[in-house]
Formats: sequence, C-alpha cells, structure tokens
Amino acid sequence: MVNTKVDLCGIQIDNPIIPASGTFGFGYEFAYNYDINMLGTFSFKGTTKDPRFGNPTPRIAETPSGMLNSVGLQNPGVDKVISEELPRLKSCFKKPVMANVSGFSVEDYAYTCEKLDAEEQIGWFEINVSCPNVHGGGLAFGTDPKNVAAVTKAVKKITNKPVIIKLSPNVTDITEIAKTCEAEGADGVSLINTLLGMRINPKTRKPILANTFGGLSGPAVFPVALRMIYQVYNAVNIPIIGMGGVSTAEDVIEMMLAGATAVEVGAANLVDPFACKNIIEDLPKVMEKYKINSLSEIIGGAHNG
Amino acid sequence: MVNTKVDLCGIQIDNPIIPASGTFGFGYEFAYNYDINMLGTFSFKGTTKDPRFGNPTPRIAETPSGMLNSVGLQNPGVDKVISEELPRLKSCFKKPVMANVSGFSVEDYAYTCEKLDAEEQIGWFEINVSCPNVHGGGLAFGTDPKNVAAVTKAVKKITNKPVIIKLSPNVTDITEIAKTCEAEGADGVSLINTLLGMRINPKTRKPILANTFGGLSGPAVFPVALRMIYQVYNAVNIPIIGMGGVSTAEDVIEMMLAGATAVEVGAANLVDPFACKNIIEDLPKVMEKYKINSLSEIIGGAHNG
Amino acid sequence: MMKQGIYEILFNFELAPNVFRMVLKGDTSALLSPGQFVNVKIDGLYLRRPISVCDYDKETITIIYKVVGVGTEKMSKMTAGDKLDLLVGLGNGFNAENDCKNPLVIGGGVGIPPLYGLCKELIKFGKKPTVILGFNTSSEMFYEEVFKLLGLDVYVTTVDGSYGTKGFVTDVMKNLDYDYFYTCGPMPMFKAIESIAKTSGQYSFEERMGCGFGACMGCSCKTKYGNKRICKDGPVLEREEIVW
Amino acid sequence: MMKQGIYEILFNFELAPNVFRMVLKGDTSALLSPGQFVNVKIDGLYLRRPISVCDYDKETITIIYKVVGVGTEKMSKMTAGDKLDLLVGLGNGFNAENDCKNPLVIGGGVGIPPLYGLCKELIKFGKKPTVILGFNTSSEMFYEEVFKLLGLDVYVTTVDGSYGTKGFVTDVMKNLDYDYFYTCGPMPMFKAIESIAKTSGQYSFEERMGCGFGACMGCSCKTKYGNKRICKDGPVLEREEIVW
Repeated sequence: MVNTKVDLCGIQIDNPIIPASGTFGFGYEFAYNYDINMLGTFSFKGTTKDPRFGNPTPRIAETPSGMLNSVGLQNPGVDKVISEELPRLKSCFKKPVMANVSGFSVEDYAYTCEKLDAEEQIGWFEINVSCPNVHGGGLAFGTDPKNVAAVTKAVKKITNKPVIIKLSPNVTDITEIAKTCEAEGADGVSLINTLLGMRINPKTRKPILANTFGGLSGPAVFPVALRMIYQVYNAVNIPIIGMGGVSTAEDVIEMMLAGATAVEVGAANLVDPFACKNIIEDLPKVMEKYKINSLSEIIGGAHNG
Repeated sequence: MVNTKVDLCGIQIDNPIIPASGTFGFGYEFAYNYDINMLGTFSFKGTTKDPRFGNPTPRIAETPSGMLNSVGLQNPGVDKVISEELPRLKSCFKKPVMANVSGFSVEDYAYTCEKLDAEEQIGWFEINVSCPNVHGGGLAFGTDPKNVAAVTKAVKKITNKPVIIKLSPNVTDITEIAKTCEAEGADGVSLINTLLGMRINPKTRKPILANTFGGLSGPAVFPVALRMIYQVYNAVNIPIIGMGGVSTAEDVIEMMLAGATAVEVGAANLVDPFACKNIIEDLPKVMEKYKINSLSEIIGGAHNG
Repeated sequence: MMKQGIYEILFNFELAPNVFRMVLKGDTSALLSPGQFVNVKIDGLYLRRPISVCDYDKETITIIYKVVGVGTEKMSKMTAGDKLDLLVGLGNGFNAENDCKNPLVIGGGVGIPPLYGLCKELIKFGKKPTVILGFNTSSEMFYEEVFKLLGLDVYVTTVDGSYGTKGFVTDVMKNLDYDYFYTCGPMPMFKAIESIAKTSGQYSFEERMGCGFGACMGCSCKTKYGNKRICKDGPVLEREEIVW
Repeated sequence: MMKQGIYEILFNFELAPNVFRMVLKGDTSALLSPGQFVNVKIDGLYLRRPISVCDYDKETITIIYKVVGVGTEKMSKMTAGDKLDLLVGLGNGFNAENDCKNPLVIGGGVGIPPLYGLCKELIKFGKKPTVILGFNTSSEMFYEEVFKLLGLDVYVTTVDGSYGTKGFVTDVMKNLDYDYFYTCGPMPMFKAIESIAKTSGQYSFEERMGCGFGACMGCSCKTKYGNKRICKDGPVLEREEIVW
C-alpha cells in the first residue's frame, strides 16, 4: 500500500489533491458528482468583505491548452458565506476546508479573516494577494512585497490557523515575495495564481473579455508554475502548495518533485468535473509506476544531486 | 488585391512575417525548403562577440501546446557570422535582414553591433536583452531597466540603422522597460521573448533540461504575448514587433490588432518548416475574411472604442 | 443530475449552410427538460462547447449546431461511428408545465433547435403552441417542416422576404393571440420581443461559458432575484426576473 | 532534401513487448541513405517525434519504435488507414560506401532498426556484414530472423542469457574479426564498444530534438571538427570525430 498522506502546515491530509479556489464553488455542488470527502481538502470560492458581482461578461476565453477568466471575485460576501454557504458545505464535507480570502486593503483582509476565523470547519486560510482581475487590468496588489508583508502580518495577528499566501506569477522575482511572506510569519505559500493574458476577436476587432485582460490557467502554464515552485522551494523553508495547469496524477508527481507539499487543481475541474476524483484514484498507480512508497518523501526530490 | 505591406522603422517590408531569431538559423538552410525572399525579413541567429557552444544537452523539452529550450545562444561569434554566414545568406536572400545581437555587458553589445553595422545587408538590429538561458538560470540582464537603458544608448551611438530592443516577459511591468527603450532612442521594441519554465522527468526525478530552466514558447504563451503587446502599445509610440506562439495567419491578425506592426514566428518553424510560407500564403485569404484591405490599417485596432 | 459519458455519433449532416444536425447514441437519463444542453469535449481544444439539445429519447440525443469557430468546425467534420465525450443534462431548461392555454414559441436562427423539444413537451401537456421561426433568408432555413409534422401552425419570417413574412419574428408576433411565450435566439430578437410582448414568458440565453455546470462563475448575470449563472440557473430565465 | 507529406499507415503491430513496426505509404524520394530518420507529427502534441527509418522502397517507409512516452503510445494506437504528417529524409545517415571488406554491424535494443537498412545497403555494395544484436532478454527480441534472411551471420546476446550469448554485444565483438564497424544503440553500449573497438567506425546517436532539421540548435554536440547538430550533421558520426 502506498501512502498518499502529507502534512500541510500541521494538518495531515489524506492526499495532496486540493481543488483550487474559484473552480469548486463552496464544494456542495460537486458533492452531487462524487463524494468530495475523498479530497485532501479544497479551497473555497474567494471571499471578500462585501458581496461582489464581479466583472461584466464575457468573462471566459479559450486559449491553446488553457483558458482566460476575468470573473473578478464574484462572491456573496463573508456574512452570507458564513450564514448560507458553510452550513450547506458542512452537510457533505467532513474535513477541514481552506478559506480563500481576497480584499482591497489590509483592513479588508483582516476583517474577513477575523469573521471566518470563528468557523470551526476552516482549517487553513489561503490569502489571495494576486487576483489579476480586480485592479482595473493593472498590477495585482500582490506584486509589491510591501503590500504582501502588511497583509500577512495583519492576518497572522487575528488567527492561529495556518496562513498560506497565494502568490502572483506576474512578477520579476517571485522568490522575493515568498521570502517576504516567510519573514512575516506565513505558514505556507501557494503558487501560481493565473498569468495575465488576453485574446482578441478578429471579427469584432475587440478584446474577447469585457474586462480586456484575464487570468491564464490550464496546462499551458504548467511549465511556468513548475519553475516558480522550484525557485521558491530553494528560497523558503515553509510548505508550498503548487498549482498551475495540473490535470493528471503524473502532473502531481512532477509538481511535488519541484517542491510542492500539496497541489491545487484548478481549470481541470471546469473541463472535467471528475478531474480531482480521477487524479486521486490514479495516484496510487502512478506512484507504483515510479516506485514511490510515500508521497511526502518526494517533496522537492528534483533538487537532489 | 489586399495590401500586406507594413513600414518597420522606416523600411517597408512586403509583409509583416518575420521568422524569429533562433528558429531560422542564418536563413540559407530554409532556402532549400522554399524561396525565403517571400518573407518580410528574418531575424538571424543571436550573435555574440565570441563563439559560444551554449548549454549542455538536453536543451529541449515538450510542454502542452509549447516547448522549452535552453540552447543558450549557441553561435559562431560575430567574426565568423560576418565571414561565413552572411556571404552564404547573400546568395539566397535579397532583402534587408535583421541582425539579432546578444551580449553579457554593454561593451559586448556595442562591440558586436559595431562590427555588424558595416554589413550592407543588415537592415535592422534586434538587441536581445532578454535571453533567459545565459545567466545561470537566474534573471535575464534585461529585467533591470538600467541595463536596458545602457545597452540601448550604447548601440544607438554606433549605428544609424533602426535599433529594436527585444524584451523579456519575465517582469512585473513590461511597459516600464519599453518606455525606457523609447526614452533612450530605440526605434522599436520586440516582444515577448520566452517565459522561463521547466519540466521534470518523474522517472529520473531530475529536471529534463540539463540547464534546469528553459524558455517557454509556442501557442501556450500566445495570450500572455498578446496582453503585453497591448499594454506596450498603450505605453510607447515606437513600433512593436509582436511574437509569442504565432502559428497561423489568424494569429497574425490578432497580434496586429493588439498593436504589433510586424510579427515574428518562432517555435512554429520548428514544428513545421513551411510555417512562414503557409502563413504568408494564407494572409490574403484571412484578410478578405475579416474585410481588411491593408494590414497597416489594423495595427492597434483593438484599442479603438 | 449531470452525467459524463462517451457518445457515438449516428448521423452528422448539413441541414442548411453551416448548420449541422448530429444524432448521438448513449445514456440520456440525465436529460430532464427541453432547453437543457450538452457540453462537448473536442480533441485539441481546451474548453468544452455547450450545445443545446434539440430532441432526445431513451438512447439518442439530437443536437443542431452552427459552424461559428474552430470547435464547431471540428465537430462538423466528424462522421458516424466517431465518439464524443459529453457532459449531459446541464442547465435549467424550459418549464412546459404551467397553466397557459395558448403558448407562442419564437425561435431565431440557431436558437430554434431547443424549441423543437419544447414543442413536443408542450404537446405532451395537452397544448398546441403556435410557432414563429425567424431566419435571415430562405437558404438558411431549417426545421419548418419538422415543426409542422407535430401538427402545429408554423409562421416563418425572413429578413429579406425571400420566404414567408418579410421582416422579423415580431412582425408576426404582434398580430397573434397568445397567453404565454417561449423564445430562444439572438439578443436583438430578444429585445424586439421584450418591447412588444404582452404576457409572461421564458427566454433561453447564450453566454461564453467556462465549465457549463455552475462552478466557475464565468457566465453570471444579474437578475431581479439576485445573481444567476446562465449555465446552471439558466439558460432559461423567466421574463419577470430578467434585467435587460 | 527534406520533404513534408501525409503518409498512410499500412501496418502497425507489436513486434515485441512495447516495440511496434509501422509501414507507411507515401513519397520516399527524400530518403537517401540508411540511418536517416522521419519526424512524426502527433495530434495533441507540440513537438514532432524523430524515429529512425528501418527500411524503405519506392513507396513505403518502415519504422520500428518503442513505446516510451505519450507520443509513441499514441502512435501505437493508430491503425491501418490512419494518416500521419511526416518530415522525411532528415539527418545524415550511415555511409555504406567505403573501402572496408569485412564490416561489423552492432545494434542494441531499439537502436537495431536502422541497421537493417544499412545491411541491405552494404550488401548492395558487395559486402557481407557480420551482425550482433543485443537485447536484455529473449522476450524483447525482434528482427533476428529478418537479418538472417539477408544471408548474414547474426549473433544475439542477452544480458540475462535467456537466448544466444549471455552478456553484452562486446562479449561477442571482442572475438570477431572486422575491419570497420557500424553501431546504433544506448550510450552504455557505445562506451563499451568504444573501449574495445580496434578499427574505424560509425555511431548513430540519439538526443532530444526540437526541429529535427538543423534550425534550433537543440541537439548540438561538440566534435573534434567543431560543433555539430545530431539531427542534421548526425545522427551518424564517425568514430574519429566523436568527443566522448
């Protein structure tokens, strides 16, 4: 029997597979498709202080081996998440869940996290400082280490739960930001958020997305994600959640070898609602193929020799 | 009859299609496949002051809708380029060619450009400040605006030919670098060079590329390239050569609408040695489909309204 | 609930220029109402393509699609025996079970297909809908006869007057009696209908989708009763809730 | 020169576990010598896959490939009638036209296929090469009989001794007389051969390639006569120029 368990910031999870925020709602809708308790955990829809409709549509465009989205953090706001979404989740998910939080100021983040901190089912915070779709198409809040430091510090102050900072790949040096997180006490980092991209419709001669730019995800970005995880693994000593284009159990192995302790699966859920189930079921077979007894042993394995 | 001509920094080219440096050698080997005089021009293999073997092999890895390379500027050095490669090219290519130049210091760039400047066939300089494969896997020379400014200034001083600076996408804000180029007198910018990526072989548990990291190119990067071209078009008034995953005449239209005056085709040449020929032959048909009479009229067209 | 499966193509042929009819064999148990859609995985393309269901029975699904891009173009080249990976039973379809007596069914172009299944369902509930089909020109027409075979009154409009009433579906609609309406078609048609409609009704919307099953929030819209997802809460919305 | 074309698969079957033989029909005029290769475009994968040519005639090309990854796995599932986009006539093959009298041909595993075409070519030039084929074990063997049908002496070695001589190709090679050698196979075999070879010879190398036709410098190597591209100046290099 192979061992798929890993320790994520002090909480052991049955396997490292985590549906990424924004691709799995608040979980319960996927529970109609399969028993979501088979997941390591999942990161719920990015939650903000106030309700948000998000950006105008179209919000989705296709790209080679990937997709763009400019959803813009649509969510019902932290109060409704607590009063409506989490109770529904509780009925079908018995494990700790990862709370994904976004904001527009340090105070926003602290406010939202403080409210969520009281929710027992929340095991980890994933603090999204890198949404590419909410600052007028410009640079994400999280491309400036000073902002990231301030948010990390503020959130760490209000919770004892593990705090994982989700990093933007749209920077010159992601290791600088990761080191800032570690220095301010973050318990982990997750990367990569989406790469900023766009498409144009040659018929209308206009951008396809109403918001002009959107975040690129899917297999297209996998090699960039892998490189950044490898770099960050060299730069910090806190756990990394890897993500970016993971679609198969083989991808999971590759990302863990680069340095990921756990792996989020995003766009793949949208193309195949059973993607995470399939990956979890394939993992033992792929581990045997590569003679891996315990997944936790291969974390960062590509750095040896 | 549609008109495919565009003006690239004062030199009119028959069409905007330019094989990208590093995918077309010094041209003459492609002349066995088709008459390369049908091209707008092409950008020859990145040339340095001294001969370079480049990085150890493997230098190539596949990715979803793309590829990684870590060639590392293999070239015979500027003296042999002048004495051996350019004479061979002259016999099969009658148009001005674009000289792609790399270096490891400001002096390197100036030295190489000065030698090449005397070559009559060279119409433009494309100054590569963004090769991801030659600085120990770290940050390219061209991610620092100060370096880019110094190189631009130095090269502008020694030549009257148009100087186009080739920019790295591995930065937080590419418009900052583009503006620096413009301020220092660059006649154009070309973008994007490759995105830094990696792959790991799960069997050996080691990076596939001997150099660990390599540059990602191919359709996977097209949406990122398009976004950066769109941003740079808003930021500067000098022409942009767009590149990054262009494979079809439709892609060319999309990139020109984003703001490109001409378009380089890279990885597509490696998968299909007739890629540029096919694109040039398809262009008039695609122009008719989208009711475009003259390509030069659509440059930046997606910015209107 | 939604099901995923591999479906075999039984037929795939061109009904009208660039409009294809495809019949697929496989599990149809997830289909619950007309107006639902399937999401089609196509080799070499990342996102699935949502296509409305025209008709279905115990073991076949009929879809009618227009070639508008690289995805539908690839579909159009497939032949009997080829297999497709589908998500089936997506969306909230038309509600044919209401207390209207004299419903009007209005379709425009490639919005027409799901209305065929709707008419069959309305007939099942003892109603005899009147049908208006709008096209640009006679050469683009399809399915007029198929609707007539259901025993319904079918009006056709063409913008250029090459067949039926010259003009738009509203040019016929304004002269008809009805106590409810159902419609699917392009947005300009919706707006014209909205401006003259005298009763309640249901509109089936189209939007660029990510997942097609409510996970990604790619196709959200605002309604009078809160934000809805075209793919999951729609594509059919009631007239009363729509924010134009 | 290199040609691009669409080739029809005539046969594709498993010769030995995970080793397939595929015969393709189409223009072979670009093939000039044994040891050249084709570069195969596979749906859904970006880079072509270089596969050495085992044999060819006026209208067919035979390749033998081992399933080692997703590309060759996809190839293994294709059947007669399927079409493949190939670049044909790539690389600098074996030079069979030299003044040796008694050449030795040494192949290891999936390095064996191009040596079959080489043997036919050597025979054409009036030579009778001696052949050594090395495998890990008897169940992985292929083509021994096919070489024998050329009328040649064929020695087989297996690492586990389950067939022929137990050990490596060099265990046979060291006892044979020869005045030249040709070889294709894995790098450890090359190093073993290099350490005992008494004559000149030609080695056919393998490397991860980008383009396969000399454009990208993806597969460069250093030789005593300067940098060479495995795909264009190779894959066959002469012993004298190789830097180990």
